[in-house]
Amino acid sequence: MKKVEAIIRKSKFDEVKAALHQVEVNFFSYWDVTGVGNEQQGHVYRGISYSTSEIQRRFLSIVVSDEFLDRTVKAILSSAATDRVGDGKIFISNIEEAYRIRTGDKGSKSLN
Amino acid sequence: MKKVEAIIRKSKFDEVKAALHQVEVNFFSYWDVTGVGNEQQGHVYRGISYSTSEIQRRFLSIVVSDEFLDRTVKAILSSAATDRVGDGKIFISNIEEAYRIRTGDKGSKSLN
Amino acid sequence: MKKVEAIIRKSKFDEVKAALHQVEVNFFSYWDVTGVGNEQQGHVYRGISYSTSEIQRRFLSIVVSDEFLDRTVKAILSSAATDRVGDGKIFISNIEEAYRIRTGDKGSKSLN
Amino acid sequence: MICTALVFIMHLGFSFLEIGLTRQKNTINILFKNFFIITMGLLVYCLGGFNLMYPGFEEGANGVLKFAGFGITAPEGGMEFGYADGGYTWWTDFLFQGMFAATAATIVSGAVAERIKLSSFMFFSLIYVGLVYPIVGSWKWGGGFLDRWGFYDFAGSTLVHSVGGWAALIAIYVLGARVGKFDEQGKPKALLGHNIPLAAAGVLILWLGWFGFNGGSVLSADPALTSLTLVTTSLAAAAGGASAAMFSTLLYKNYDLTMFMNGILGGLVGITAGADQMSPTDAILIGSIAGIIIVLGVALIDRLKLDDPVGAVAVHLICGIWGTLAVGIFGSMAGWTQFLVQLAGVGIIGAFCVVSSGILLFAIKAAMGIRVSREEEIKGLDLAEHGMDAYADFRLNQH
Amino acid sequence: MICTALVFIMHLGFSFLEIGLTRQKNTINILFKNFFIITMGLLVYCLGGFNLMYPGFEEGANGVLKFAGFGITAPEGGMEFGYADGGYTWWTDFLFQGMFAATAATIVSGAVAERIKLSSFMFFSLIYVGLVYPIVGSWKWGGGFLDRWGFYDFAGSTLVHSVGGWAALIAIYVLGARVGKFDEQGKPKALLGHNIPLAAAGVLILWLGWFGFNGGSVLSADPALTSLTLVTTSLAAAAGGASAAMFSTLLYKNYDLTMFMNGILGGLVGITAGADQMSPTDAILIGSIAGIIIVLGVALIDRLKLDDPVGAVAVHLICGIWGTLAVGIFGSMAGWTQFLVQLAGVGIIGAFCVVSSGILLFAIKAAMGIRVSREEEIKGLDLAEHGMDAYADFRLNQH
Amino acid sequence: MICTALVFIMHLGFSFLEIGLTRQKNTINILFKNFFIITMGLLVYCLGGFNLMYPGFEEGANGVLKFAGFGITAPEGGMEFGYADGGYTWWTDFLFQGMFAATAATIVSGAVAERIKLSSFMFFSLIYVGLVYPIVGSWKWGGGFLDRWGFYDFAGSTLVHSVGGWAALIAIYVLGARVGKFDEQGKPKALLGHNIPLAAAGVLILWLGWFGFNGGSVLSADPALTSLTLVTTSLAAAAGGASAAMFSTLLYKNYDLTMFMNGILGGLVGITAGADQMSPTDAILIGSIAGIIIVLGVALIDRLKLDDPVGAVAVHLICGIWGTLAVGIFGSMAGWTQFLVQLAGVGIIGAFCVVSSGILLFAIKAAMGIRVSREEEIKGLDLAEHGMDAYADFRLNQH
Ligand SMILES: Nc1ncnc2c1ncn2[C@@H]1O[C@H](COP(=O)(O)OP(=O)(O)O)[C@@H](O)[C@H]1O
Ligand SMILES: Nc1ncnc2c1ncn2[C@@H]1O[C@H](COP(=O)(O)OP(=O)(O)O)[C@@H](O)[C@H]1O
Ligand SMILES: Nc1ncnc2c1ncn2[C@@H]1O[C@H](COP(=O)(O)OP(=O)(O)O)[C@@H](O)[C@H]1O
Repeated sequence: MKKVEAIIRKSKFDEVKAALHQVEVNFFSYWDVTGVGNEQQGHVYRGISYSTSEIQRRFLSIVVSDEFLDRTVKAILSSAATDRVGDGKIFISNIEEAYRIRTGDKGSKSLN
Repeated sequence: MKKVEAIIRKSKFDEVKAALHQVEVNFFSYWDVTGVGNEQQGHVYRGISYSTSEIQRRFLSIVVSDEFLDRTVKAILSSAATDRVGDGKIFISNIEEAYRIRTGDKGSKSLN
Repeated sequence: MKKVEAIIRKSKFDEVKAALHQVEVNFFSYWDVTGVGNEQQGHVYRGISYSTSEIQRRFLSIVVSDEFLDRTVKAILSSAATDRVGDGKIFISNIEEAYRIRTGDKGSKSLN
Repeated sequence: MICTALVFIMHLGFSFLEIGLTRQKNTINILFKNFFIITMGLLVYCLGGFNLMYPGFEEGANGVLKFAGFGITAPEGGMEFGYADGGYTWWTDFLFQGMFAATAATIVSGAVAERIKLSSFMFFSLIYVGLVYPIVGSWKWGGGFLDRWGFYDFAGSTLVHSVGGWAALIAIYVLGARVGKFDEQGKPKALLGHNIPLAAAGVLILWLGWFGFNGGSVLSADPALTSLTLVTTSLAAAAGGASAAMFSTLLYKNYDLTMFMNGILGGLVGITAGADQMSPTDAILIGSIAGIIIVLGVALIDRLKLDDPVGAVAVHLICGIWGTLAVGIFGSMAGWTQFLVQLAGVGIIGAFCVVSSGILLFAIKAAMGIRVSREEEIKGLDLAEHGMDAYADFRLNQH
Repeated sequence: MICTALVFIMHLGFSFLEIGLTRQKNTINILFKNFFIITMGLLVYCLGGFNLMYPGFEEGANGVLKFAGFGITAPEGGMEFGYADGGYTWWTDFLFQGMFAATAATIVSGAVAERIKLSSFMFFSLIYVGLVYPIVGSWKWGGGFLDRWGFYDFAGSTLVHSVGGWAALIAIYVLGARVGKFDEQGKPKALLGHNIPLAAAGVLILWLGWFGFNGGSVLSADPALTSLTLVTTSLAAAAGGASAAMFSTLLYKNYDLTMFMNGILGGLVGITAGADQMSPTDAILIGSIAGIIIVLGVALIDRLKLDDPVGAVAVHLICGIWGTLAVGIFGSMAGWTQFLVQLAGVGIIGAFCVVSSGILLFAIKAAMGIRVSREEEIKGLDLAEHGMDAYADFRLNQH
Repeated sequence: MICTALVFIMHLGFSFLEIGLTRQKNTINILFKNFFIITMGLLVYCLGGFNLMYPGFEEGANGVLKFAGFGITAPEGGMEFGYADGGYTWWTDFLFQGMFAATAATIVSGAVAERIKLSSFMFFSLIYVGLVYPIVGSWKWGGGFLDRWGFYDFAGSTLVHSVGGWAALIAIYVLGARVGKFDEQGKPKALLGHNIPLAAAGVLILWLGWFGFNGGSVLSADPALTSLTLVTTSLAAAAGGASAAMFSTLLYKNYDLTMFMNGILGGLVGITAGADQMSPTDAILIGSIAGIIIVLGVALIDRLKLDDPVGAVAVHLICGIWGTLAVGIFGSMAGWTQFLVQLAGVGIIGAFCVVSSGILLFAIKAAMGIRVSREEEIKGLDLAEHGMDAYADFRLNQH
C-alpha cells in the first residue's frame, strides 16, 4: 500500500475531489496547512502593504493499494493544475500495514 | 521505529488517549482532519437538508519503537471501535531516524 | 528523497524558518497540532487550576533530496532548542516519489 | 432622538446577520459594503435625498416628483421643538430618515453578498438611496399622491422593506447564484453561514432597533401610542419567530435556528406597516402568518433557482407586502377599500422599483460588470478585493 | 420605554455570556433555547402570566393566588400617561414585565446548558415563566401578602434572580454534571468556555441592561431617584468586579477574567433589591461583598459536585439572597425587623421555588427524560439536535 | 441618563475594537485591562476624581488646582431636577463624567496593547484617571483658567481624547514596538488583527456611544441643540470614514476596511470639540479632513518607528488636536483669537500631559518594569499572565 500526500490549492479542492471519485478513490482525509514556497500573495493592512509566501493550502492524505496508485496520482495531477506557480506537490511513500478500526481487518481490504 | 497514524472519531479521543497511557504510550501528537469515507451525516440549514460524507475526525501521529508497535495498535483498535461505519483507520509506516530537539539524542531513546 | 517532520514550539517557528532559509530550504508546509508529552502547562479557569500536558505545537513537513537531509536536520536542531522540556522531535522517513503538480515533473527536481 | 440611535444600531444588526449567514471568506467585503452604505448613504441623503423625499408638495400638485434643492438647511422654525406635530425637531427628522434610507440599501447588500463587484454595488446603492428610495418615499411620507389616496404604511413595510426587497430580487436575478449553490441537477445546496452567534446577535439587535424604527415612527412622544407600538412590535416578532420555528420543525423534523431568526425578522417586517393600528391579538396573528410565509418563502426562492444568502427577499419583500396588505385586513383600519388601496400602493411601488432597479442593474452590468470572476469568488472577496483576512489568527475551512 | 429596550437587550447579554462560557459544540442549542425563551416567554406571559402576576388582589384577601383572566387588555384609563403613579403606560408595563419574566428562565438556561434535552427545557420554561414566576411575583409586586408584610425587593434580587436561581440549582442537581466535569476522584475539571470575548461583551451588555432593569423599576420618570439608582447600580457592579478580581487573584495567584466578569454580575444582582435605598458608599460595600461571595460561591458549587457552566447559581441565587438581605442591613431601610421580613421573604419564596421546580423537573424527568444521551452530549447538541454547526468555516477542537 | 448608558456602552466598543485589531493571544489580557478600567476607573473617580475635577473654583482664584474632598455626596439641591442648568441631576452628572474619565485610560490601553505588563498598566491608569485627567478637566469643565480664557471644548476633543492620546504617545515611545513589528531594516510589518467583525462592531458601537458622548454633553435636554449635535456628529463620522476610505484607496490601491473604520473614529473625535457650533456643512468638512489626517497619521506613526496597534494616537491625539483647532476655523465661533486660544489650550494641556505621563511612565519603568519579557510576549499575554485561552475550541495560528 502507498500513501499519497497531495498539497493543493484550496480553491481546487472540489475539482480534485470529483476527479478522485471518478477513479473510485472515495476514501481519504484532508486538512489545511500553510505552505511556504515560490508563490507570493499581496496584502494591505492599515496602510502597510506586504506580500507573503505563506499561503493556505489543503493537504490530502490518501492511502491506496498499489494498483490504485497510478490513477490516483494522475487524477490529482490533471485536476489540481492551473499552470501558475503555487499548484503544489504530490509525495508518495510506503505504508507497511493498514487496519480498519471497525472490523480489525488488515491489509488493502481495509482501505475502503 | 514505526509511525502509527490513526484516524478516529473525535468523540472517542478521550478513551483512546486513556488506552494509550495504559500501555505506556505517553507521547504523541494529534490534529483534526476532515475525513471522506462511508459514513454520512445529516444536516439541515435554512430549509435545505443535506447529508455529507465529510466528517471531522481526529488524526493521531505516534512514533514508537518496534517493540511498542503491537500494543499501540491493539490499544487503539480496542478503544476506538464503536462497530458503526466511520470508526476510522490505522496506518503503519517506517521511520528511519528520530531526534529529540532538546538534547540532540537520536534513535528510539529519543522517543520518550 | 526524505521527509523531515519536525514538531516544534510555536514560539520558535520564526527562528526555525529563518534557519531553514539560511540553508536554502525554502519549501515546506506546516500546521498546528496538539502535542502530548512531558511538558506541563498551568492554567486557571473560574477558580479551577489545572495543568495539562496537551500543548499546541507546530508541525513542519519538509521533503528534501537526500543530500539536503543533513543540513536540514542540523538547522532545525540548532534553531528550535531551548533546552527545556518540550522542545519537540524530528522524524525522518522515506519518500518514494514526488511530483510538482504545475509541471508534472518527477523526482528531486520537483522539490523546489 | 433615542429612536435615531436605535435605528442606527440596526446597521450593526444587519451587518452581523449578513456576516453570520455567509462564509468567512467574504466577511471584510460585507463589512466594507455596510460601512459604505451607512456613511455614503447618509451623505447622499443629506446632499439631495431628504429634499427629494420631503419636497413639500403644493396643494393640488400631482405629487409625483419634486425636488427641494441640494443640501440641508433647517426651514424657519425647524429648530424649535414644536416642529411638525411637536416632539421632535427638523434635525432629528433628517437623521432618522437618513438612517432609514440606508436600510433600504442594506437589504440589497445581504441578498447580493459573496459575489457582487464592490464598485458596482457602491454605484448602485448610491443611486438607489439617493434617487429611487426618496422618490418612492415622497409619494407617501412626503405627502405625495399615495398619501392622498389613503395608502397607509406606518413605518415602512413597503416604503423601506419592499423597496429594498424588490431591488434585492432583481439583483439576485441579474447576478445569478453563487458558485456551488445549485448542483448540476439544479438541486439547491447549503452554503453554511460561518458565525451563527453573530447572526443571532444581529437578530436581537435588529429587534432592538425596531423599537426605534416603529417607536420612532410615531413621530411624536405620545406615550400611549408609542408603547402600544412597542407591544405590537414585540408580540409580532415573538409570534413570527415561534411560528416559523414550529412550522419548520414540523416540515424538516429539525430545530432550525436560522428559520427561527428569519421568522422573527419576518414578524417585525410584517407588523411595520400597521404597528400603531393593531391590537396585541392582531399583532400575534400577523406575526404568526409572517413566520409561515418566511419558511415557505425561503423554500420558494430556492425553488426558483435564486440565491439569497440571508433570506432578504423572503423577509423584506414578501413579509413587507404581507404587512402592508395586513393593514387592510386586521386592526382598526381594516376594510375592503383600504385593502385595495394597500394593494394598489404595493403594486405601483413594486412596479416602479422593479423597473428602476432593473434598468439600473442592467446598465451597470453592461457598463462595468456586476459580478466578480469565478476565481475571485472561490478565493473569496476578502482576499481578491481587499487583500485582507477577517480572522487572521484562526484556522479556517474553505467551502 | 427606553428601559424596556435596555431590559430587552439583556437577553443578548445573557446569550453571549452563556455561549461564551460553554463549548462551541452547543452554541446553536443555547441560542435556540434563548430565542425560545424570549419569544414564547413573551407570548405566554401575554396569554396569562401578566394577569396572574398583577391580578389586583382585593383588600382583605390573603393575596396568595388570583388570576385575572387570559390575554391582555388595557384596563380603562390604562392608555393614558397617568396610569399608576404616572410616567408610564399600561402597555409599557406589560412589555417591561414580560422581559423580566423571560429573564428568570434565561438564568436556568445558563445553568443547565450543554446537557439538557431541548424539548424538556422548552416545556419546563413555559411552565416556569407562565405559572411559577408570576405567582411569586404577585405576592410582592402584585400587591400580595409579602408586600403587605413590608418585604422590599426593588427590582427583583429575589423575585427575578432568586426565582431563576433556585430553579437553576434544582435543575443542575436533577440533571447531574456534564460528562468530563468531574474525574473519577470527583475532582472538578475545567471545561473551557470557547469564546471569552463574547462572554465579556455579554457582561457589559448586561450591565447596560441593568440600567434599564433598575432604572426602569423606579416606574416613574423621577430623575433624582432614577439617577441615584443608576449610580448605585454602577458602583455596585464596579465594586463587585473589583473585589472578585482582587480576591480571586489573591486566592489563585492569577488574574482570572471569568471571576472578574462574574463579580460584576454578582454586584449587579446584589444591588438590585435595594438600588433606590442605598447611598453610593452602601452600594460599594454591597457590591464588594457580592464579589467575594461569588468567588467563594463558585468554589462551593464545585465542592458540592454540582455543575453550573456559567455560574448562574452563585451569581443569581446566592447574590440574590445577599442583596435581598442587604436591604435590611444597609441603606435607608436597614433595621432588625426589616432584616427579618427580608429573611422570611427569601425563605418562603425559596421554599416555593424549590418545591415547585423540583416537582416539575422530576415529573419531566420521569415523563419525557431530561438529559440527552451520553453520546449526543459528547458529539455536541448542535449536531445531535439541530444538525447545524455554529462556526462552519472554522477548524475546531473538540473537548 | 440615556446618554450615560450610551457612553457606558462605548467601553464595549473600545474593547471590541482593541480586541479585533490585535492578535488572539492577547485577548484575555485586553479584556481584563478594559474591565479594570471601567470598574476601578469609576471607583477612583468616585473616591476623589470628581471632586478634583469640579472643585468649585472661587471667583478670583487662579483655577489651577483645587480638591473638594474625598467621596461623593450630593450638594444641597443636587438631587432636584433643576441642578445646574436643569435637565439632569448631580448623580447623573457624576456617572456621566465617570464614564468619560475611564475613556481616557481606554485610549491608552489600545496603544500599549500586546506588550505592557498588566500590573504596571493598572497602576498607571489608576493615577491617570484619578489625578491627571481630573486636573486637566478642572481647568476647563471645572471652571478653571482655560475656561476663563474662553477655550472651547464641547465634549472633549482635547480634554478627553488628547489627554488619552498624549499618554498613549508617550507610552508607546517608552514601551517600544512589539516583537516583529519592524524588521531589521526598520521596515514596518503588518501584525494582523484577528477578529475584524468584532472591530467593525466596535466602531459602530462607538459611533452609537458618541450620540451619548456629544448628545449628552449638551447637558440639558434642549432638543434643538441636542439634535443638531447628533446631526453634526453623524455627518462628521460619515465624512471621516468616506474620506479615509477614498484617500487610502487612492494611496494604496486597495479597499482598506481598517482605514475606513479609523476614519469614522477620526471624524467623530474631530467633531467632538465643536459639535454644537457647527453647521452640517462644517461638520462634513471637519470630518473629511479628519479622515485624511488619519490615513497620513497612521503612516506617520509607522515612519516614526512607533507601534500603535489600534491607531489610537492618530485617531485620538491628532484628530483631537485637529478638532479643537477646528473650533477656531469653522462654525459659529470661528475667528483668529479663538483659534489662538484653542492653540494655547492644546499646547498647555499637551505639555502637562506629556510631562506628567512621561514622569509617571519612566517611574513605573524604573520601579516595577513596564514590559513583559520577550518570551511572554511571543507566547501571548493570555497564557503568560492569565493562564487562559480566549478561544479554547478553535484551532489557531500563531504570529
Ligand atoms: N519540499 C516540500 N515539502 C513540503 N511541502 C512543499 C515542498 N515544496 C512545496 N511544498 C508545498 O507546495 C506548495 C506550492 O509550492 P510552490 O513552490 O509555491 O509552487 P510550485 O509547486 O508550483 O512551484 C507550497 O506552498 C508548500 O505548501
Ligand atoms: N484510504 C484512506 N486514506 C486516508 N484516510 C482514510 C482512508 N480510508 C478511510 N479514511 C479515514 O477514515 C474515516 C472513516 O472511514 P469510513 O469509511 O467512514 O468508516 P469505516 O472505516 O468504519 O469503514 C474517513 O472519514 C477518513 O477520514
Ligand atoms: N513519539 C512521538 N510521536 C509523536 N509526537 C511526539 C512523540 N514524542 C513527542 N512528540 C511531540 O513532541 C512534543 C514535545 O515532547 P516533550 O516530551 O514534551 O518534550 P521533549 O521532547 O523535550 O522531551 C510533544 O508535545 C509531542 O507533540
